Amino acid sequence: MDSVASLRPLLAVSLPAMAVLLVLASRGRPNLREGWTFLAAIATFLTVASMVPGALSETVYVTDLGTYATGLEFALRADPLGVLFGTLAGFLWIVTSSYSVGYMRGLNEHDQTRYFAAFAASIATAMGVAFAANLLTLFVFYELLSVATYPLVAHDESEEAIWAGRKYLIYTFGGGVAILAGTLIVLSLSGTTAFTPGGIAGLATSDPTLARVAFALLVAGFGVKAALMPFHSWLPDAMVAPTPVSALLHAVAVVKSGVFAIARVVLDVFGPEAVADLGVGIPLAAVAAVTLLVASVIALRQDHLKRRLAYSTVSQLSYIVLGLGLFHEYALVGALLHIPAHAFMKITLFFCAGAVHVETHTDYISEMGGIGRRMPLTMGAFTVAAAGMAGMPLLAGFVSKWFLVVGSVSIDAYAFAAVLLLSGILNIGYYWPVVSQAFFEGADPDPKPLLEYPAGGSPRGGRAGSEARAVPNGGSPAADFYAREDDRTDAEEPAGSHGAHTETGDHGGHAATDHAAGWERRSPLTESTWFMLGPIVVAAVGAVALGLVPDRLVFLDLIQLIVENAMGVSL
Amino acid sequence: MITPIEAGLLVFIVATAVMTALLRDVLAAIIVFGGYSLGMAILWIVLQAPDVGLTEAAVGAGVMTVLFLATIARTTRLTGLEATTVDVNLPAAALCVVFVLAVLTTVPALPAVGAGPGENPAFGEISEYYVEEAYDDTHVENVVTAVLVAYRGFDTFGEATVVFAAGVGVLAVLRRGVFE
Amino acid sequence: MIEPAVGIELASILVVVVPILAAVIPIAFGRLSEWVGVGTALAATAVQAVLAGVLAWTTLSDGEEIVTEIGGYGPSQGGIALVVDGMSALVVALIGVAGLAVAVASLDDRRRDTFYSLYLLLVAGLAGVCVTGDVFNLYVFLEISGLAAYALIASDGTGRSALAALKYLIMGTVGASLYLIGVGYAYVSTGYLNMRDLAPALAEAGYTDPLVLAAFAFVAAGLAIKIALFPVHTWQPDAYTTAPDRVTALIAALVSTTAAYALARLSLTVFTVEFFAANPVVQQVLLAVAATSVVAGSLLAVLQSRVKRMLAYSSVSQFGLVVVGIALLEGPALVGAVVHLIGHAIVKGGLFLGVAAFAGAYGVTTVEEYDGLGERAPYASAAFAVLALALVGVPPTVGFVGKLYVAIGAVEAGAWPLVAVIVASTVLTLGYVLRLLERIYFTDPAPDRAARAAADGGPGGGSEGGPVGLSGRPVSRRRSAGRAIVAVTVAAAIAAVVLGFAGAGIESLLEPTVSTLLDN
Amino acid sequence: MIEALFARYNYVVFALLLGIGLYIVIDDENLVKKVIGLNVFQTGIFLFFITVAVQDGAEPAVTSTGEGTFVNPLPHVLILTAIVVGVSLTALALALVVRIHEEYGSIREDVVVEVLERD
Repeated sequence: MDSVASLRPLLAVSLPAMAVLLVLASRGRPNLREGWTFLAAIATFLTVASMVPGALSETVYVTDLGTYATGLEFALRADPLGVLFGTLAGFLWIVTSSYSVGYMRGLNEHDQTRYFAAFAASIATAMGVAFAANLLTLFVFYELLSVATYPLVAHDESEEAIWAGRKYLIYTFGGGVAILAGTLIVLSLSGTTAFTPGGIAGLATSDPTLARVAFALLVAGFGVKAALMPFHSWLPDAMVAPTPVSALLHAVAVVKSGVFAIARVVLDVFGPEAVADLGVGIPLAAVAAVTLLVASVIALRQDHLKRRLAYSTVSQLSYIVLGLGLFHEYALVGALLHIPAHAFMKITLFFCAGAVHVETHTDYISEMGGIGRRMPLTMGAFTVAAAGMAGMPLLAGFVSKWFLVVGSVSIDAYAFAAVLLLSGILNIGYYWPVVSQAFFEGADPDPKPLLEYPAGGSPRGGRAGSEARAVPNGGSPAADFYAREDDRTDAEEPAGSHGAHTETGDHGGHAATDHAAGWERRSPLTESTWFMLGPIVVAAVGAVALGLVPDRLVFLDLIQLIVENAMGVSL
Repeated sequence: MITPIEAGLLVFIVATAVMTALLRDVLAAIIVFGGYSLGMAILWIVLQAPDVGLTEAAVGAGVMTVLFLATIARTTRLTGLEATTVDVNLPAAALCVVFVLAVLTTVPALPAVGAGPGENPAFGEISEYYVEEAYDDTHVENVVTAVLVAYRGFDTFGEATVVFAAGVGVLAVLRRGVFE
Repeated sequence: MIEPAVGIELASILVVVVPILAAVIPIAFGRLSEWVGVGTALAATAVQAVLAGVLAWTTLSDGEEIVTEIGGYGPSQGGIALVVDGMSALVVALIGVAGLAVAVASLDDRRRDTFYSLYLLLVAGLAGVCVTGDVFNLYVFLEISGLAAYALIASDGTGRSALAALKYLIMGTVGASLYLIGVGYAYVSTGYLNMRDLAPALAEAGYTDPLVLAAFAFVAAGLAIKIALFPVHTWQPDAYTTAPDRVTALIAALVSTTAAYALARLSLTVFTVEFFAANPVVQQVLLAVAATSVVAGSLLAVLQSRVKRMLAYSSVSQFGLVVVGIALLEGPALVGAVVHLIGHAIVKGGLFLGVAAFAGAYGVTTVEEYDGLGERAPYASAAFAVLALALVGVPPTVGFVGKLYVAIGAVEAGAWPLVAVIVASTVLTLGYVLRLLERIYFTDPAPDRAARAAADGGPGGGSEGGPVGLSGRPVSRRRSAGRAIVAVTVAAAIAAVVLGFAGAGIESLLEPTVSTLLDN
Repeated sequence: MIEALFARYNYVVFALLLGIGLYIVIDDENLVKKVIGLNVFQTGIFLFFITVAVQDGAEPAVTSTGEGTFVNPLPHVLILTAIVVGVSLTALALALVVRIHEEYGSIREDVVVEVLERD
């Protein structure tokens, strides 16, 4: 591996950071503001992408920012693993930016400047997490990521959102405490925290008890963001955030940064071999396996679509952690491949959920009977992504799960293979009702009890409250402006749900009246704004492509390289 | 060894201190405290510290008592002296007794009263230097004065600053301008 | 030593004497113009800051101590020497800069002449504590700064502040007196008052000698009161809460800081590492008290509803961390203690200035009243938020660096329970800081939530702080904080972030000082 | 032990004065009495220093030659400074008491606190 001094890793972090300032500076001019976001997103992605060829040819770009403290450098380093995560986050930021515009304007949300600024800040810190060259730098960005995402979680400013934000910060900062302690132990054991493929020399030969404690602290700390049980409960609560946040951050950047950091700990701090020798890999995999199953079962019982997706995230992240705990190259490939695979699939699912929310103010699965008619493209994409989640062949989830199963069978860990298969069934169990509601049920005002419901059916009356929070304000100058902005889609739109909430001020019982009449049928081209449909299509196509031609996308090559470096084998 | 006059003064001092603590009436306590300060001043002189004794008499017994009386005059109606005592707060007293006992444990390690050089490290090279060189260095016979103004002049500058600070502080607290 | 005294040695005297002499000016000439007091305060603190900067630059760049013999009488002649090393230089520089900064922030808050005199006496006394090399002289400066602080706290004339000041005066005097007893014990067992002479003489007297132990116990107990460690912190919340807002900023930034510096100086220069090696119990007690402070201060802070009180209790906790760093007697931990001393001063001073700005502009003092400040005062709120995060120790702010170094020291000492307390202090601090941030940014000031959504919501409307954004709100809320105080608060926030990257730099600057302190 | 204490009688009184002073400071509700207690505490310390300076058969250090047996001048100097510091503190403390009285009409802490809590 050649190290080349380059400013590119720093650029990848500072571009979105600059976007924060530009976004703040252009508050009050929404189009300029969103322009900066797009510009920064594209520039960031290009910067990261420019490092891909280097990463594939074993060139590591390093930005050295000086020493933080003795033995603790402050440095950025674009190695294959970092580039993998950075490319993913960078690409999906572009997609999500577009989606955000559609979503935030569609709902006429308050404090949009703060939203876009915090979003850019989150990406900046996620890039920092991706390119951190050592545990301390990783910790610094990890903590900043917590801070940057907090305003997004609490964005709604409702009691519920503030509680979710509080819980989120306390959970992640609590995790930060464990990470700092673990980092200090690693430092005292080996004198450095710099990431080294195959593990930091000296750590494997040091006091095994302390090394195990350090591993446990680090994994527990990062496990908070990775939503490993029992540290997962912030994630479903954080779903109170706007959907683009859930999509990018709670499916890609934030939770993945936890998983990614665990990957760092396994691959570049301890090394897979030391993890196996210390006997901590299997317990880690076991925790992941339990999380995986329990979260899937809980997901079955969630009626709120975003919460169901959140528990699905908890479950799917554990696939990755499980693979990291198994000492086998295929398991590692599967784990790492599941990072982009899950990212594309889950972001599609969240985009769809958000689009449904914007267009119809429907959040609960039990209220979505026949919604496929209203939003055919959206729900179609949802179906594809859900199928991928369950591990249907030809879709992204299949490839990564296949590697994971092969990996666990290869080391005779049949129990884990069984868990993986069982979870596939559970995936079907919790996604099928959504698909079936969307396409095979009518908008029955008295919906049938769903599979996961407590006997007696849906407590429909109690749901009225959910519409209350989505009160956009019609009649304001802002709304007029919005209407002009979007008239290429809105012009053809018959006086329906979308028009209603931009042009009239009356939204009480909005969703309920629509339900009663049944969903109107829309063509894929008019079901929503292309600010949202575009991202949905792109993400869904990505999810399919990852399953169809995994070799053609850069991710698999990078992952093979990472695993070869870490395991010292050639695949 | 302890002289009768010293012993008498020490008993007087402790007795007046206890009375000060126990007297409920502030005016009475101030008057007893004035006596206490005067006793202290005499004790300093007996202990061969005339400079301190004079200062204590002027500042401790004099200025301080005046300050206390002036405060009382501004804040309480004078209704004549009362000799009632405060109720002793046992927990607080116990705490203080513990503190005294803790301090007493260090006392046997201190040099005996009156121990000279050799037994009392305080009579080290510095005090020797003062006594021997002060006149040559400063042409002041009173070594205490020499130390005060020359060797430790910075302390004395600090002391002046303390007085200044207190004066400004009093003006500030009582919300008086300097020339108002 | 007289010949080169015109050089850098003079600076260590002037850093104390200039503000003292300047303190006379407002009293003497205050009548001439209303600008005399402010002008003198600004000029004298500026001069002090420059002198302190020169001192810091000199000591830190060549690693040498600056020894100044006052009046030409050296320590061997029973004179008083001023000694400036890297640690004292940094704290003096902090005093100079913070003194100037708070003076600038108080420009719009005109006060009596006595106020400016006391202000200068306070910074002079604190600087004296830092530069002196004589344990009794330190007592004198401790009392100067104490007197000035007591009077400043009561300087706005409210009954509450007078009561708090008296309480502080009584406890502070007991603290200083205990320190004086400690000096007495050290003197009676050695015959010296000069710090450099005391160190070997105390070693000769024997570190386990009851008098030496008693000396340390009294000194440490006295300074613990001045630092406001738990459980002798009780004067501090009242004093901080009732003092005029900007005075609180100055006192919170500097007074406990200087006392903690004095504790470090006495512990390391006078009693030395060997004293603790001979008496491990002393070190353990010190660490235990400090660690208790960390936890207890945070827990008490969470319970407070007044912001100033909350931040006051937070200081109890933060100084616990500083004392942990001192008492660990490890290189990185001591660096951490110094960094945290300075970092905390900047952060807490800035936070109290933020509190002052908010209180001045909107009359808000409780956590509940901070609702929606983020929108009303975007710049001050942003600075406040950054400083609050620095207090938590979020990287890469200075709060994190100090904590990190102390934690590294604790790891090197193998003191795992302390490591746990130090790293956990993040979450403890978050407990109260988060309440503020939620109020400032995620709670609406007025019930008219819909109106605000219109103002900032969709495209076209969005402008925090713009004319549209303010519509529909009572006019009285349009008042904004003074420009100077907001500027200083923002500067503190920037400093807290910039210094966060300076950890390694400070460490290498302090390296010679720290190795001297820990090796002798 | 008793004998050792007896030979150090001044230091025993020093300890007692510290205790008495502390008791007044802690316990007495009268703010003026508290300040008096503070002074008792401080004079106890003065006694310590002055006793350190004592030497049997010595006289005050007034000399031009250094010949003879003298008490130690240094503690005297320190205590001269300390006395002035003490009176300065007392003056400020009493000013504060006057201020508190102006505001709350009492110099008793319990009464003042009651008034404060009533607000």
